[in-house]
This record gives sequence, structure tokens and C-alpha cells, in this order.
Amino acid sequence: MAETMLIDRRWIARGAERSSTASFLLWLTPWVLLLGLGIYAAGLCLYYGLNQTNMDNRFAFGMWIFADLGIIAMGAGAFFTGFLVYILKQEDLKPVLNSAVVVGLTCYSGAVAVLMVDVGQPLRAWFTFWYPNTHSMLTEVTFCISCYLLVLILEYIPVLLKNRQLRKIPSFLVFEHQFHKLIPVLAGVGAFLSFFHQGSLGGLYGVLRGRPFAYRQGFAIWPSTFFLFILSAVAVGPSFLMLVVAGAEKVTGRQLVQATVFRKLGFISGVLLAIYVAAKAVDTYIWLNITTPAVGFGPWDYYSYRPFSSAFLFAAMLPLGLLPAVLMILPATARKRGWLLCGATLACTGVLLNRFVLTVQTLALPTLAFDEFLKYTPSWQEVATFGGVIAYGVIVYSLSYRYLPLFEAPKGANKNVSLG
Amino acid sequence: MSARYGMVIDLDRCTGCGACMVACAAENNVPALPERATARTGLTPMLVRKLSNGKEGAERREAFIPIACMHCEHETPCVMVCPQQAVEVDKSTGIVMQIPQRCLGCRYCMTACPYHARYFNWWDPQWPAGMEKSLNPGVSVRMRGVVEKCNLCHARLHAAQEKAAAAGKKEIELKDYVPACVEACPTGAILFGNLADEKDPVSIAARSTDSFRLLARIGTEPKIHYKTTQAWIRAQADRNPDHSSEAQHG
Amino acid sequence: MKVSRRDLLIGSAGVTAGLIFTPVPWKLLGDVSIWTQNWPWIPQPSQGPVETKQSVCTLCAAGCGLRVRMAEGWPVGVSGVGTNPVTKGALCPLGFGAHQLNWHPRRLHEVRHRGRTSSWDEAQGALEKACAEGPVAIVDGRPGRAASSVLEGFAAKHGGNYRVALSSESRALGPYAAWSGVAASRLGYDLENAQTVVSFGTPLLDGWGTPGRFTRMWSEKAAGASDPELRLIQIEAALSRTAARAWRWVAIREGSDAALAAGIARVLREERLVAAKGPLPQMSMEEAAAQSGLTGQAIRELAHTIAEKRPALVITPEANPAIAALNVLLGAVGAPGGIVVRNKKALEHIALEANSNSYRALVIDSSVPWDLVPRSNVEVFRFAAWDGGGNAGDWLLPAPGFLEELTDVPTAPTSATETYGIAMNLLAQPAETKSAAQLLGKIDSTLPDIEKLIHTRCEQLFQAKLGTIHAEQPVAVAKFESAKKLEERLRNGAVWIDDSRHANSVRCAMKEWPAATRVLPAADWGAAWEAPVLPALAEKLYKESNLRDAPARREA
Amino acid sequence: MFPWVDGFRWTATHIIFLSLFFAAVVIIVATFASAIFRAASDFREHRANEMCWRENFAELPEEERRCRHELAGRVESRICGNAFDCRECANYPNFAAIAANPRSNVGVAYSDQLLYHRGHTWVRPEWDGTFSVGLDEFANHLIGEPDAVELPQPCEEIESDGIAWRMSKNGHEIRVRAPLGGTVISTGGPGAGWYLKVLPHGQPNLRHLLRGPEVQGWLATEVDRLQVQLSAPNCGPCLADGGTLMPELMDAEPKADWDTVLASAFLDS
Repeated sequence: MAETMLIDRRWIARGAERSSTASFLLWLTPWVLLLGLGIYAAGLCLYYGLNQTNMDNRFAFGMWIFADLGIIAMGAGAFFTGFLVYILKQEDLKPVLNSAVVVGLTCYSGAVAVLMVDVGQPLRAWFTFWYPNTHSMLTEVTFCISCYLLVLILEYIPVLLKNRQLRKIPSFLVFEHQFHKLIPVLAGVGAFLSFFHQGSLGGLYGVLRGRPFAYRQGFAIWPSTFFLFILSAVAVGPSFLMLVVAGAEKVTGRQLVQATVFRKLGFISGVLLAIYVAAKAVDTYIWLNITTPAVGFGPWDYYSYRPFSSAFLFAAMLPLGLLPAVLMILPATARKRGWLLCGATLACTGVLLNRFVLTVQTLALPTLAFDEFLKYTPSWQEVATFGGVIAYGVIVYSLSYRYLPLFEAPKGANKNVSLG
Repeated sequence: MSARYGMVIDLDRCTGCGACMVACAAENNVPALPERATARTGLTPMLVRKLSNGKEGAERREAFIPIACMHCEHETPCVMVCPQQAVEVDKSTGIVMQIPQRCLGCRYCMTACPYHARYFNWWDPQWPAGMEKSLNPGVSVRMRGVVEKCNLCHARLHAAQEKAAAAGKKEIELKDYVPACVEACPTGAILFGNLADEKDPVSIAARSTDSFRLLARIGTEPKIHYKTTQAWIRAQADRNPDHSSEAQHG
Repeated sequence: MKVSRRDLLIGSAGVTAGLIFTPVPWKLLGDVSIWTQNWPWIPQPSQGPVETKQSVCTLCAAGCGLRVRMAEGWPVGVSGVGTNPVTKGALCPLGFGAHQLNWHPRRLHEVRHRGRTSSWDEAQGALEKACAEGPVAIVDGRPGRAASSVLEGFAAKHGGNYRVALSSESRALGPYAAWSGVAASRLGYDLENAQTVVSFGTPLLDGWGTPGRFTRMWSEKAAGASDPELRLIQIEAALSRTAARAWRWVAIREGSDAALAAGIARVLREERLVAAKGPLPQMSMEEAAAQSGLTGQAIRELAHTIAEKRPALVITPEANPAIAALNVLLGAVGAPGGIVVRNKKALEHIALEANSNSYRALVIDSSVPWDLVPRSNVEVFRFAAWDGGGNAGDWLLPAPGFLEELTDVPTAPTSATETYGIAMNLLAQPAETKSAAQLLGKIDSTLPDIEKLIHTRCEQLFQAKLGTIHAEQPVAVAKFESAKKLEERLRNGAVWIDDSRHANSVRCAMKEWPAATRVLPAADWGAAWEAPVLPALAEKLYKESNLRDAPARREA
Repeated sequence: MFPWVDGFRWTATHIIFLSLFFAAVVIIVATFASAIFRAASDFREHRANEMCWRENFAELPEEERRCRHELAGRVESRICGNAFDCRECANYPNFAAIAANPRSNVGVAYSDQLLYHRGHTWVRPEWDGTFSVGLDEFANHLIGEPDAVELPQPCEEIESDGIAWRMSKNGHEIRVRAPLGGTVISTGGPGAGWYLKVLPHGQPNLRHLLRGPEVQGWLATEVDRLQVQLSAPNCGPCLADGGTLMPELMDAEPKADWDTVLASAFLDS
């Protein structure tokens, strides 16, 4: 607790216990290095063009798109927790709210950053707003993600202004005070936006009638994957949030939230996951028996290529879908932290697998009769860029945890003790 | 009246020489790529691919199939997905036009295309010193980072239209508008014309019994038709599972 | 201080907010995107008007009709000439990229002596010295050109020897020449009248002979038909392009062509399928079957199929008497639809012998295929427009490139009729280049100059009053009022064809059935392409796609 | 709407999609803007200072939000909910009626003539209607001789619970809260024994300031906490009997976590 060990004491919330500056920097170092490498790799791709990657005309989307879809699904915890707390008034989830905002912000900004490297002409990204093709799912995604990223930044501001030094500036403090009252509005808009882009990310592949493996029927302009993605995202968001907080607890060696919060997150996650698996099963059944045969493709033919056997299909549904749901719902297992986290991990893995299958397997599978099954391994530049995003997330979260009251619940609660 | 330009490619006449590919590249100022380029990163708006009946030894049969943009008529996949209208169907010609100056390079259209007829400029277009003098006038060079594909030699259509306009005609003479690949084919395997015109040889050929379209059941109604008398070649039109499951595995 | 900080923050926020309502950021965005569309390192094609010139391709001996689109004096595209009766608008795949060849990175711009930069004067000195010291062989790749007679004339005057590097197609006609005594350079294939073509591994559909001549015919008479007018039977170990598209593909063991030919010969004779007499192959049916890997029955059926639809013509990619003999058996030599003799008297060209050490030096004309490496340790002067890598010889002399040289184009080796065309120098010849004829002309100024030779040849054509000039409309030579007019037509890309039929009887005397000779399998790059390098765009065929195998690297 | 797009035609999807999207944008921007405007108006109407104080108060740990009556021993335990503004406290009179039962021997001197603010300042009414403001003994013992003092200029306005003046010692910034609001008449300093003379606007209400037994209890808890903070971590308060504070504590104990000590002593975040 001596000043020398905490050079940055004055920036850390009063009374908050934090590890010594040295050990904090030690923890940051590897992540900063990884981030540096990622920035270098991204720089290569921007300067020399995408020939730095191992993508090609047939594998036009690679690891990055998978990463984006995965990251954003994980980031769904942000809008969903905000929705629960502010709209559905689940006050007891407040302790993880700030944390959720930071997770969401890092996930979304990271994903957008990768997208900017992924496109061939990043400087023309704004054309989408200038010549929007409203039939395209990607337009929906672009509009909503950029919009929701703005929302997340705004939601992050009050958290940021809670920093001990920043709150000493009256204008900040007053603004924070006023802005905080309006946050529910943003939470509502954010929920609306991310609802749509989580969906349109699913639609992205569902509309590809040229790729019968991904193509799905649906309602109005939206294929069924639109709704499945929303469902899976909100199902897995709380799980991921739980894992992040648990990770933070592991790293800091402190208990940051009560077990009841975990229980609640787990329960919500579990229930939604169960619904998702059910819906997914129905969708898969329709797809196997109606959608795919209609365009002259044999559904089981998709799974006749190694390593994408039909085990993939069932894995995503049972051990990585139903099982975690049960683990997180049943009181017997949900009471035990270990089982709860295990369930959350499985759930996240399942949804990631689902995203992987939809992005990568879709492109690997042949469409023309004389095509063959394609293989693709990302180049080090792709991997490094992705690693950079992970590092970026860890760094931002660590800094936020250290200097902002992520978990310190507001003490404003006025408990009056009556006379005597 | 609006035309619907399309082709009927006689696979029985294709010897797989590749003249169409080179002629197409020369006409459209497609650069030759750096050493690292492969068959999967190449720029071949017109691409001749090999077909086989999957058998070995004396039983083996091979044929060749030229693949270019199919200029899908219905729910054109690439047009539907492009976020910023960089692809559009020209209503008066039915040609699917790629607008490289507007393309963001997101490659969504490439994943959408079931025919893999779209190509991404992975490298800066470059020519050996002086060779840029031999570039075809009227066809602008595409920059790195954008998607390109066959646009049915739009420069030639433009020339034909100007010629017609100069002669005070509305309709162009089809003989003035012959895409490079059609012109180059040494066996005359590629028949090009206006599918909207009942009497046009191409629409007659397209209606004949031994003509077919690739993945027709997907329902995008491509305007490139193929034609063969060989059953095993015809069988490659659709992805017949039981055929593929024994033939395609590697 | 506190207040000022607040003002600063609010102020900056206001500025950023206000900026959005000024045109500045939007203009900036626009300019940036325009910049991405005109990167300075991206070349802009010329906008100049395009004019079309007609000529004859000189990249191999086939002499295909060539239409060149020129803008601002540079070729911007080539295509075939539809009115050319032989090629009917076809070109080989490489031809379509040929207009970029002159900028090929391997283009020769300087005289090289054993890898070092040298000068024309030194080269000329060395050649003069060589001529003075001993016999010099002058090797020509395409005999019959005006340039050829310059080379020939020089050889004659300076005690040298004029030699020809025959193309495989010409060599393939050798056996018939040997049996009939007619010069191989006068023989050709009358494909147009053949009904069955039996090819022993000849890339007939892949640029053999005059690309387009056979392919066009095949696509009109054979493609896709179950019982075609023209039957193409491909006998080959590998499933080549031609085998894949042939009416029948007979898959045999590598290098067993002669054995199969013997087998077929036996059946033809024993079953009286042919009238011809003459020697029989020693090889028994069993042996033939064993070697070729076919059953005796299969061979028998094959023989029947061949004999069924006449005239039948057997074609080999190389000189191979053991197979050529089949043509004698089938009576295809000297008959319509077989191997015919062309009208014009041509000299017998003396082929370059394998071991040419008896000379003081070799002068190799740029028309000689780069792959020809005379086994010889004498001084070699090789003319070439491009460095094919590897066998450069002592002197590497930069010759005029594509469209840079005025030359006439004589009959193609496989043609059934005499033809004649003129390829104009549509591009100015670079100062640093000289053709072999030009250098020899500098050494001996009395040699005739090509321009004049072409004049005289046109004069002769005009006098003979034979054949037709094929331009937009064909015009009989007899209809021309002057040689000048005729030459002008030819200079504008028209081609002369001797379409007057003359029955030339040929008698082949074959002592005994020829012994088998090894036949090399045809390369994937079947086109009779003779330029040392391929056009840059050709890589679309083998690197940016899986259509063809990459050409063998010559550097080895 | 998009005349620059060739062949653009309005379709139902355009209208739905774009209107939804722009509605979202408008809401977002409007929310942000209104927050800014509200904050601005708070400053204009001088609510800002009090809001800051209340925000800070909300963040204070409980032991620093004890009710004055608990300190005076009138009630077992009570947390203040009115940011120490007893004028707003409904129960104040009832509690005030109960007899005090203060703790003894505080270990730091205080005077019954002075009214104390929780930020360790005192207020003394002067004969001329002005009020002197100074640092109490506890603060003096902590800081001793400050390295620098940054006092407001005469005629400057200070607001109750706002920052009255700043001092620094050994590189620590100390922000002293004003016990009452008004116009600064004149400024003293460490030497003078008082720091400011303030002329309040109208009749000042000093009810929120501590007096008599409350002060004793308050100082006692302050000293206790100080002991805890200064003693090595994880060992309870030694000298539970109090004892007297030594002067120039900050110089005496440079190693201690003064940042926290000062923050809690001067009710800073």
C-alpha cells in the first residue's frame, strides 16, 4: 500500500484495492507486444494490399470474417445487459453493467477495425452511406454496427468520467450526472440497433441463394438465420460476460460480484440457449428436407468432406448447445461455480462453432459439380491482426478495471436507520 | 426495346486451347500477375476449366468449359448483396455491370456468386516498362482492392452504340458487337447474341433440347447457356449428390 | 485554470461539432476516394483513335492471317482475319497476347558476347573473321522467305553452307520424301478431303500445323457428332487435349505406336482391307497387342474403323517411318485427302546435321526455334529478339521483334496448297536491332535487298496468273492489271493461295517395313510457337488457371 | 434523397430502412446533446456546485457519512442522506432534543466557540457580520506548514461545500471545502490563524455545521480512522485510548498513504 508501489495511486478510485503498478505493467507487456504485432500486420495488409493474406477468389472471406462474427456475438452481452437493467429493470445485474459496456465497446470497435483492414478499399468505406443498397444485408450491418458503436462510445463516457481525476473537473461531473439519467434511452436504441445487426450478420449468409449450404428461407426479407443469430447472440452474450468477469476475478484474485449475479446471468443464458437450440433444430430440419433438395443439392453431401463431418452439425446442437443450457439452468449444477462457468464456456464455443461453420465451411464446400472441396489456412498477417484485436480488448478492459469503477456499486443507496 | 445479350457455348466444340482467356485479358487490360499469383488468386474474367467423367484409364473422358460471368437475370446474387450499388443490371442490355470506381472490395459478391466468376484485384495492376502503350484504349485499368468480372466487353458495346448513333440508328448492329472471347474462339464454339430476340440464332440455340444452364435450379436464370450432346457433360450442370459423393472426394 | 480548461474542452468539442457542418470533411472524403481511383502508379490507356491493319503472323511458319489494332502508332490488340480461307479468323492462344511481346522483359536490346555486352561492329568483325577463316553454316528456320534467299546467297558467295532447321512438322513428311523422291518441302496434308484422320499423338486440335485450319474443319465436320463426317482417331498414351475431343481415343502404352501401326498393317493386309502390295511388318499380332496393351480384337476393330471411311490419313508429330508406312498401305500418299504434292517447284532444303563441328562458325537466324541447340563447339552467332534463356551461344544478336520487320511468308509446312503473304513492318525497327539478312547485307553489299526480292516474287506471281488473292473478296490473280496492284493488296494483308488443283501422282517404293523409331510425346504447348518467350498474358493459361501445364523452364 | 445514385428509385424498403436508421441516429444525437445542454444550464443556475458535492457525497464511504447525532452519541448509528445538509433533514429537531453523550479525550483540541465543517474547517461569526473560516487543529496537525496555498481573490464568490481554497504539501493537492457560501472579503493564511473572511448573502443558515459534543465525537472518529490509516495494514487501531496527535504528521510519516488520508479527511473523492 506504500506510495512507491502505486505510482498511479492518484488515478485509482479511492479505497479501491489494486495490484502494484509494476505488476500491472508486467501483466500489460505481453498484450501490448501482441497489439503491436497486430498493428504491424494490419499495416502490411493496408500498404501492400490483401495479397498479404491467404484469402483468394474462392475463399474470398477468411479468418477475419469468422473473427468478426464471433467477436460481435460475444459482445452481445453489452446491449442485452443494458436492455435487462434499464428496460426490464433487472437492477441486480447492475454490478456487471459497466463491465458489459467495456466488453461490448472493445468487441465492436475491434471488429470494425478488422473490417477496415479486410476490405480492399477502406478509404471508400463511407460509400455505403452514400450509395446504400437497402436490399443488402451488409448495408444493414454497416449502418447498425457503426451506429451502435457510437452508442457504446457514448455509454462508455460516463464510466470513463467516473475516473478519480476526471471527476474533479466539475463540468465533467455535472455532465456525467445528467447523462447518466438519459442512459436508458441509449440502452433502448442500442438494443434496437444491435438486435438488427446481430440479425443481419446472420442474414449475411442466409441470403446467399448461390450457396445452398448457407441459404435459408425466412420471413419477409430476412432468412431464418437472421433470427437464429439474434437468439444465439443474446443467449451467449451473458455467458461470455460471465466468463470475462470470472477471468477478471481470477487475474485480480478478488471477488468482484456476488455469486447470485453469476447465477442470474447463467440462468438467462441457459434459458435463451435452450430456446435457440430448439429453434435451430427446427430450422435445420426444414433446411435438410426442403430448402436444400429444392436446389438440387444433397444435404448429406455437405458433410461428406473431412473434417466437416455431420458431427459438426450435431456438436453445435447437443454437447455445445443443449448440455450447457442444462448446466446453467439446473440449480444443482448452476449452484456450483465450476459447472456454471463450464456451461458458459461450452455455450460460447458452440456459438463460435456455429459462426465458423457458416462462414468458413460455406466457402470451402463446392457449388458447381466440377468444383472440389477447398482448403485455406490464414497467413501470419491474418492471425496477427486477429491477435492484435484480442490484445486490444484485454488492454482496454484491464485499464478500465484499474482506473474506472467497473464493479464498485454506487454507494448512493440511502439507508436511513430509524430512531433508537 | 431492351436487349438481353447472352451466349450459347457448345462444349462439344471447345478444345480448351485458352484463346478466349488470353483474348479477354488483352481486350480488357487485365494485367499479368506477380510470381506469387496462383490459379486461385488469378484474374481470369474468362476462365476455361476442365471437366471429367471421374473415371480413370481408357474409360476417362475429359472436356473443357469456359466460365465467365453468367449475367444472371433473376435475383442476381451479386447485385442483391453489394452494399453500395457497385454492381447493377443494365436494364437495356441485361448485362451485369461492375463499377470498380464504386467498389469497396468487401468481396461479399464473390461469396454470393455460385459460379466463382468474380475476381479480386489482390495486387496493383502493373506492366513491364513500356507495355502500358499496348493497353486497349477505352478500357480503364482496375485498381488494387476491387472486384472485377466479365462485363461482356462493354467497351465494344459502347463502340457499337456510338457507331449506331453516328448512323442515326437506335438499335446496334449485332455484327458490330462481338465480345473478344467470341471473336477469338478458333472453333466458333461460342455463339453470342440477343436472347430477347426470338429469331436470333442464339435464342434458338438456347431453346434447343441439348442446351442447358449451370445450377439452373438455384433459379438465378443465367444468360450464359451451354450445349452438348454428351450425357456425362450434361450431368455436370447440376450438383447431383450421388455423383459428386463418389467423384469429388480427395 | 479550472475554468480555462473547461472552456478549452467545450471549445474543442464545439469546433469538432461545427466542422461537420462545413464542406471541409466531405470534400476531403471525396478527394480521398477519387485518389484511390487514380493512383499515380496505375497506367492510363491511350485514348487515341484506333485504326486496324491487316497482316500475316510471323511468330511461326504457319502464317495465320492477323488483324492488328493500332492506337497512337502502337499495337493495342490482335485478332484473326475471318476472310483468310485457311485460318478463317483463328489464332493460337499465344497469338492474342503477341502485341505485347516487344516489351517483354526478356527482349534483347544489346549485342552480347558470351554474356558480356558487346557491339555490332565487334560482332560483324568476328563474323567477317570467321568467314575468312573457314566455312560458315547459315541456319534458317523458315526457308522460302526473301530473307532466306539472302542468307542462301551469302552462303553461296562466301563458301559457306546454307542449312535449314526443319520444324517437326516438316520432318514428319521426311519418310514420304525418302520413298517417293519428292522433296519434303513440296509435300503437304490434304486434310480438307480426308474422312478419317488417324493421329499418333499429334496435337491436331492444339495448334498443330496452321492453328485453326484443322480445328475449324473439325468443329464443322466432327464436333459432337456420334457418326461425324470427319473421323478423328487419336492414338496416344496420355489423354491429351486432342485425345479428349477426338471421335475415338485409343489409349496405348507409352512409345508403342510403331507396334500398334504394325498390328494395324497386318490386319489391313491379311483381311484384304487394302489393295496395296508391298512389305509386311515382321511383328506378329500377339507381339503388337502385347506391346500396345490392346487386345488383338481391339486392334482388328481399329483397323476396320480406319479402313471403313476413306480417304483415311495417318499423321505423326515427328518423322516416324514405321507409322508413315501405314499411309503407303492406305494409298494415302499422293491421293486426295492424303499426302499431296504442292505445285510450285521448291528446292530441297539441306537440314542441319546433328554434328556440325566441321564448320568454322554457325549463323543462326532468328526464325530458328530457340530450342534448337546444334551439338557443336564452333562459334555461334545467334539472332533473336528475345532471350529464351539457357543456350545463348557465343554471340547473342538482337533481332527485330514482332511486327518490326518486313518479310514475306511462304507456304506453311503442312499446307496442301502453295500460299504467299507479306508481313509489313507496322512498327519502326529499333535502332539497336538487326536481322541476320541485314547484318550479312552489311558485310556483302552486293546481296539483294528484301524489298526488291519481294517485288520480283510478286512479279512472278503476276506472271504465272495462278491462284487467287484473298482479301475482303477473293480476286483471281488473272484479274489483276499490274504486279504493283497485286503487291499492294498483299502488303495490306491479303494472302495468295494456289487453289488450282493438279493431280500429282506419287509412287512410293518401300523396300521393307520400316523399323520402329522412338517418338517423343507431344508437349502440352502444342502450338508451333517459335518465339523464345511466351506473351505475358499466356500465364493466364498455366499460372492463373489450371488449363495447361507450365512450359518447361529453359534455364535448366 | 440520393439523386447522386444513377437510377435510384424510392422503394418501400428504402423508406422503412432509412427512416428507422435515421430515427435511431437522431435519438442518439439528441440524447447526447440534451445531456450537454442540461449540464450547461446547471452551471448557469449555480446548481453545478451542489450537484458536484452531492455526487461526491454519494461516493463517500459510509463511515464518513455518519449523522452528527450519532457522533454526539444521541443515536446508535445513522447515515446521513442529505449530504450533511441538516436544513433538509426532517428528523433533525427530534434528534437535537435528545441529550448528548459525547466520547472523552479526543486527542486533538477544539473550541466550543467555533462551528465545524466535516471538511475540517471551522467558522467563527465576527462582530461585523462576516464569518472567518479556518482549518481546524486536526488538519493543522496533519499538514503542518503547507508548501503552497492558493486562496480565492477578495470579492470572489464561494459556495457552501464547494472548493474554498487549495493547498499542497509534499506534492499532495489538498482541496478544502467551504463550510458556508458568500463573498470573500479578505484572505489570511496559515500564519494568520484564519484563511478567509466571508460575507454571506443575507442571513446565513449554519445549522449544518457541527458544534459542541458533535465535534468531539466527530473528531474522535476522525482520529480513530487516522490511526487505522497510518498504522500498518491488517492491524487494528493501536492506542485505542486516543492520545494526542503529533504536529507535522505528513513530514513525520512520509511513507504513509497520504493520498487516501487527505481524501477522507477533506471529503474529497
